[in-house]
Amino acid sequence: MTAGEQDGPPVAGQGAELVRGVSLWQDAWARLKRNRMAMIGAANTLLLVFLCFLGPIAVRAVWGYGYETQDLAYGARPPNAEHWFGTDFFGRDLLTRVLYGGQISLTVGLLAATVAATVGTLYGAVSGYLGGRVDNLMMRIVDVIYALPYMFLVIILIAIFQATNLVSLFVGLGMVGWLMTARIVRGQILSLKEREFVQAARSMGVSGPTTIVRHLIPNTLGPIIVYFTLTVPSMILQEAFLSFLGLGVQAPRPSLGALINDGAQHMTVFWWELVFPATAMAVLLFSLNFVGDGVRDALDPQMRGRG
Amino acid sequence: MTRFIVGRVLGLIPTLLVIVTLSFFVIRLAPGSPFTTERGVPKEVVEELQAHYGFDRPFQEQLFNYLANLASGNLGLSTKYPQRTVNEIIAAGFPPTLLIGSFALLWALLFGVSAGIIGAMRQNTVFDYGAMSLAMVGISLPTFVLGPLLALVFGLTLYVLPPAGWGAARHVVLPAVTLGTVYAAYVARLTRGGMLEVVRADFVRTARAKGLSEQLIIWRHMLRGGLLPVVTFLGPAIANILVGSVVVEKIFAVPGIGPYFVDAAFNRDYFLVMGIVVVYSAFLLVMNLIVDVLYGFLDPRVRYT
Amino acid sequence: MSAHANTGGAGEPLLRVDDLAVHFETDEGVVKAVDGVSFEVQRGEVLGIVGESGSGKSVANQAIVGLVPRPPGFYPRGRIHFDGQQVLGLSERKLRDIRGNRIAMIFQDPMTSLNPYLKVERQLTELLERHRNLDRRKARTGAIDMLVQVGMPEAERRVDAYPHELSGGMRQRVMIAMALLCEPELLIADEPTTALDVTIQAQVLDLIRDLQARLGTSVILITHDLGVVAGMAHRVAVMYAGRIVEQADTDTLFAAPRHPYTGGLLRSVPRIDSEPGRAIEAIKGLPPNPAALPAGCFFSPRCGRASERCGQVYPDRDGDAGHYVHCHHPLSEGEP
Amino acid sequence: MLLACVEVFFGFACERADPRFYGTTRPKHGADEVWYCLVSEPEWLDPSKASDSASGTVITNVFEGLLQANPKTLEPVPGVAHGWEVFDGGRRYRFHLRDSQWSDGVPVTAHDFEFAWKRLLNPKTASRYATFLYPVRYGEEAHRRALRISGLTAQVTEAQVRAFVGGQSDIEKVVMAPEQRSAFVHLQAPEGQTGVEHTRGVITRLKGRALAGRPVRVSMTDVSVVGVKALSDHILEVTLTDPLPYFLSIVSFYSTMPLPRHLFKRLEAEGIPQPLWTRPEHIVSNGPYRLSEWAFRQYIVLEKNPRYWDAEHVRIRKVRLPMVESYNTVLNLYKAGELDHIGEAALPSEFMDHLEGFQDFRRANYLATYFLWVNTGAPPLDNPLVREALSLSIDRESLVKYVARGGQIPTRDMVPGGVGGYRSLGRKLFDPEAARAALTKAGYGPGNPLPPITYRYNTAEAHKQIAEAVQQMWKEHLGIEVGIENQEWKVYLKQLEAHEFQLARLGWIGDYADANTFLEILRSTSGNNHSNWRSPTFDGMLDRANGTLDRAHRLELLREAEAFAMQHNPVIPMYVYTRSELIKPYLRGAYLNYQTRTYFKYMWIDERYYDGTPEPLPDGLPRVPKPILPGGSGSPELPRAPKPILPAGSGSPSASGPDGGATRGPDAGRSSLGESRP
Repeated sequence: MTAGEQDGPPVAGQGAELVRGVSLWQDAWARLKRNRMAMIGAANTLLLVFLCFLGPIAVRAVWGYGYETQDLAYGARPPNAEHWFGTDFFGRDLLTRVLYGGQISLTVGLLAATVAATVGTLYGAVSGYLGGRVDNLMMRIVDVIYALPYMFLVIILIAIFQATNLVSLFVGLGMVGWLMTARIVRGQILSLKEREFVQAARSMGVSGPTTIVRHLIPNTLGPIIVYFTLTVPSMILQEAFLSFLGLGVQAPRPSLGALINDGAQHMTVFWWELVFPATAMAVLLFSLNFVGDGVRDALDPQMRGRG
Repeated sequence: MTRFIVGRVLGLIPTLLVIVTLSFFVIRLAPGSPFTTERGVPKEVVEELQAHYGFDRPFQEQLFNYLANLASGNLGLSTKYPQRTVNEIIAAGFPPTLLIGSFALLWALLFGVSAGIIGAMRQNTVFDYGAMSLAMVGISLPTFVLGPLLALVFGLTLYVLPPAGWGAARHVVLPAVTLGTVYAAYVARLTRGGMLEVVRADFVRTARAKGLSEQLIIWRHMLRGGLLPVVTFLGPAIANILVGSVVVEKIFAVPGIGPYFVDAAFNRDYFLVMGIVVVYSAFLLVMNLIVDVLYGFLDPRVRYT
Repeated sequence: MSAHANTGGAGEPLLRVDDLAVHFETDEGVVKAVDGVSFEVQRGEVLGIVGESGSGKSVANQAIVGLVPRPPGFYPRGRIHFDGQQVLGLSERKLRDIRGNRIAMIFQDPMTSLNPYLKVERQLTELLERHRNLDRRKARTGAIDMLVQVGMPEAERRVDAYPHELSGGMRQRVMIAMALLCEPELLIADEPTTALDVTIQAQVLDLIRDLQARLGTSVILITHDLGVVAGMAHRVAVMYAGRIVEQADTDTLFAAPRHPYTGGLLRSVPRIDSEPGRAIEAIKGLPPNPAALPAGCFFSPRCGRASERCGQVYPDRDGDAGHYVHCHHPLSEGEP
Repeated sequence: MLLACVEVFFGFACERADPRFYGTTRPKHGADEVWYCLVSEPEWLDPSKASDSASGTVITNVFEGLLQANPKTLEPVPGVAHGWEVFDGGRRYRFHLRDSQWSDGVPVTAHDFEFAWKRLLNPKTASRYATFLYPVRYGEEAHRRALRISGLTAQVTEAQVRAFVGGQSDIEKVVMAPEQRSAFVHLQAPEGQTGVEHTRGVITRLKGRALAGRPVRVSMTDVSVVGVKALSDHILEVTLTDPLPYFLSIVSFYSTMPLPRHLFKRLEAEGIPQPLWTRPEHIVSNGPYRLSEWAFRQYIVLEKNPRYWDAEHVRIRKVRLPMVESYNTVLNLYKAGELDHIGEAALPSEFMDHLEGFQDFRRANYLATYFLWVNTGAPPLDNPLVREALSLSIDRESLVKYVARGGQIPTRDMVPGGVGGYRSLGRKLFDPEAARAALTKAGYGPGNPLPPITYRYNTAEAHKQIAEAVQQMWKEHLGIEVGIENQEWKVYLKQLEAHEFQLARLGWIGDYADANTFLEILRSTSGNNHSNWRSPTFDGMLDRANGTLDRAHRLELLREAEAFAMQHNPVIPMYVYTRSELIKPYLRGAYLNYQTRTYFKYMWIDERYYDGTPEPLPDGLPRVPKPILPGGSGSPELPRAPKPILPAGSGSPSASGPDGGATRGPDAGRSSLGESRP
């Protein structure tokens, strides 16, 4: 932020915007590109995605073992030339496990956030579009779910699905995480639907669902994307939290959360089991959070600095 | 204002009713019974227990009985701790959780708000970057890493605080700090953001033009507006602190309500689960109400309708 | 305070700004928001400063009381003398004794310039508490008195209102009351009417004029609207892209503008006495990007009279202190 | 100091700790106190109702039964009963009670026992351990509320009874009781009806009908018929249906401890709900300690009971029992000196290598087997060869060495060796060749891969590790892919009961030191048998063994039964559990045994072991009471009794008894310090 706002000296953008007629998205992109931390975060995220998704494959191809390959007699060794991050209790290579865990965590984070965003967007859009009593009822439902202890919901969901696999995990997380998105989208839609272009579409006989999908949702995309990018890291943390309670991703698959939890339990005896996954998690969350902050600043200058 | 509060409190009742009915239904959906153990229990014993708790009745009747009991403040009997009523269990568990939660929140606010103000006032300086990096670390560090680390350092290496346990004031410190740090980080970011928004507001310029001291400007003119995002965050934060206490209470052996969130559901301790849902939801709804009132108190533009 | 008031136009001016420059450090380089501005305000005088938004007029005036945020702002050169005292570079503590006390400001948008979280009373009394050492009770009485003076209806009741409970006009009255509460020697009114309805604009201007006449306060009236200046100011300075391009007493300026920009501004004001059918002309083009000012005369890209020289050399000052202009091709009298 | 502490930031001890021990070596309390960790909040402190280990620990120290267990060997030794007689070939026991008092001064009598045992068997009590007293005559009938037909003549036959009831209900079994002129009929309730409802219905329908031409009375069996009776304040007589070799072990178990009848009466008179009787403000007990504080889910404090008959030998006056569930926290508390003794908490395998190095670490075998239930009901596991292949291809030695790491004993047998003198089968542990051969023989191989199998475990770190390792071994040795899946506990149990699994882990903890407790669960009628393997042959072998009085012969028969069952591999055993404990060097007299039975009354704090002591000394044998033959004074209505016959299940007569005082530990020379009491 420069001194350019209010009635101070004009900032380049103000005048330039009018001349070039830059669209919201191009402008946001330009703003994002200028945000150094966000760009570092994005580069870092890409690097991590690359490492986490290709690393385990490469390790298997070159050394012939995977995240699950045990060598019981070679259990729990500190970092050495052969195993850079050391091995865990079963003699599994910790580096491979951290990479694979990162892959799982990223997947869970992205998919859960996608579930949350999709459900939330549709729910919020329908509620906001229909308005009136239906809206009132639908928002009451959100309030009710919001007041329920979310742990309890996740546990029951997982128990009902009778399995703690990846799918039920991100469905469980996503189903609980959609509330905020629904509220935000509804608010946006409520104000948007009175605008001329929506009224015009309506008067031309465009159906409700089409109006929502073609006209309303694209115009709320900004806040949805902002919230989505901020949800991804929080979902990764939630998964870690569930792992602590033994409800996370199941062995032998590791998630970063599960690895950290194991590491925290054994930190007095096998320090490397905590240090490496925790660092990986911190770097991943750092990167994602910086990207999230950057996207928010770029897309929604009014929200700048929040959260 | 009073009418607003009374209205909102009355509005809580139907919400709570829906929550109770819904959870009553949902918990019964989960497979398994409270009376199964790895050691086979004679059928007769299970039948006797079912009758004792009224689980042999039709579902609607059970729900009705539960609601009737609830209206008179009776939360029923625990199946896991059969000598205790749910009321007793919650009465025993809620104070420690509340204590730790309050101190965690206090820590979060004290640390977060100070760090946020420093960050905003010294924007883009070493202080700002330092405070915000610290906040980022706080956000990225799961409590189940921080907790054992703190226990290791203060409990087992320096021997200055007990690594776990409950009963004395010194037992509160580590759990509260562990639990509060994440929120301190969020609060710091929110405060900084809120203050930054306010710091360039016209009315702050006005205050400067009045020749007021910087402290007075921060205290009287900026803090209220700058803290509004924090107040908005308080509702979800309180909810999360309550749930987050599961981890901290396990690590530090605090006899709070936290572990029940998980254990009671696992044990299919129906009435205990229900009791926790009811108390938690009611508490949360009331806290949200208080936050709303607080928000209105801080921002006079908000109307109570 | 009355000792300072209304000592006429002669002698040492109340405020003298010499070659003031205010620059900002930004991502895109140094922005010269104000670059070499000089003007004076005599006691009891009303000086109008006119310019488009972004011309540096507000920044220049905020510099007088040290309200320019530093960083990113800084002062590469210039002097500001207030009542004979150099205020540029004065310590923050000393500046605070002047602000709100001897120099007061009224800002453009009373909606945002009043603290929405505080009652009117608190926002007024804090001034008296700060500069007059009054206790809260006395301060309250003083605040109500001042509100009555600025024509606030039901001042006793309104003093306990929050800003959002007041109308736009009332809010600006509160702003004015706030500014005059400590009977300042200099009042800087920065676009005091821009955000108001037309009818209320007139009321507020009348109020400022009345109070100025009654209290003898010197006023700097900053506006983009020459119409506002017309009935109020004794003298007018026109700013463009951080510099004063023309300065003259009001009547002269209106009658015989010499800078093409001034001329353009005048033509863009609807006038009751304008010939029917004559279109209001807007100045074509946009103000320059202050981070990348054009070479030569900053106005040359938009100027119909610009020659090759205008794009190369910034014009020197032409004329005396009574009426001067920076232009290679000034308008002659009577030219449109 | 600070520097030193920073130096050991990741180390394990600060300067003040003796590196040979895990954490502090000086108690944070007085020399007459013990801080011991309870893993969880006790569910019940009511001996009739408790079933969890935390409750067991408290009850064992707060109450005392007819017999108690030797803390080291767990053999039954005298408790409230100072002696006992056996009649009718092991079908009738007469216990002679010593003069002792409840903590409120009221004498403990045989009536208190009769009351307690009948309460345990009362179905209204809903005790999980009621089955322990099923061997007592008509105990099962009373508890299961069998239909009782009384007023029968001696000539009435079982067939007539069956005919009488048969039209009204399916019959599970009939027990004739000629001495009661009764017959007990176990009915089978139809689907959707509880047993009580059904029995009630049958009673109404049978009312007034005649059996064999004579009117009979039909009712629901209650506890009044049960074969336990107080002959006087000092004599309790117990009649068993059949001789039971391990009956005295049952009598030393907490479920059979006496209850303060007088307190129950008083509470009823005062209108206080009966379940509250174990609260500190009400409870009356007869053990070495009494409950003084009970902070829900925080801690329990026990204080010495001055009215305990052997109070003069109880040295620890106060026992503090904090409840801590997370093992990391337990270890931390122990290290910081907030606990003196970790007994029940399962120490994690990852820490074993580390902990084993400390001198305050101890380990004992535990009466429990870790095994997999095999659902033999569905392919491919219905094929015994496949089961054999799976069982033989687990490298149990490695599993124990690298995964479980607690020094567990690898086994492929169900019954741990040495239990009550039992000689284990000693089946070959690991033979990948034979395993592959079996699989090939079963028709599976590269051409015909095994259909998918899932190994299920309940959500827990330790089980996950075992499952992962076994999964890997099967892949390596058999080349098969077995899926592993976890399930939270309640769902898991439900699926076990419903046979909705293929392979599922379980640990079975023996209730008493006899092979029967492990073989019982393989019976075709056992509710604990989760495989689909049901063999009447096996049931018959077990019955025959248990009907045999000769100890050696009985054990041999049991062994044959186990061999028969294990041939079919309805279970895949992995290892016998061990229990690892940490005990501060200054805490003495804490004995390791093969159950989690902890007696505080034998413990004491030895100040000479504070702060870096010389070699810690092993604990000697505890001094336990000897049985005294009932004398003329104690039982006026009885003739002088014969020498007590001690049944086989609890060890030989010479081993069961009075060796405490006679046997000296290695520290025999230091009489003031050692185990033997002054």
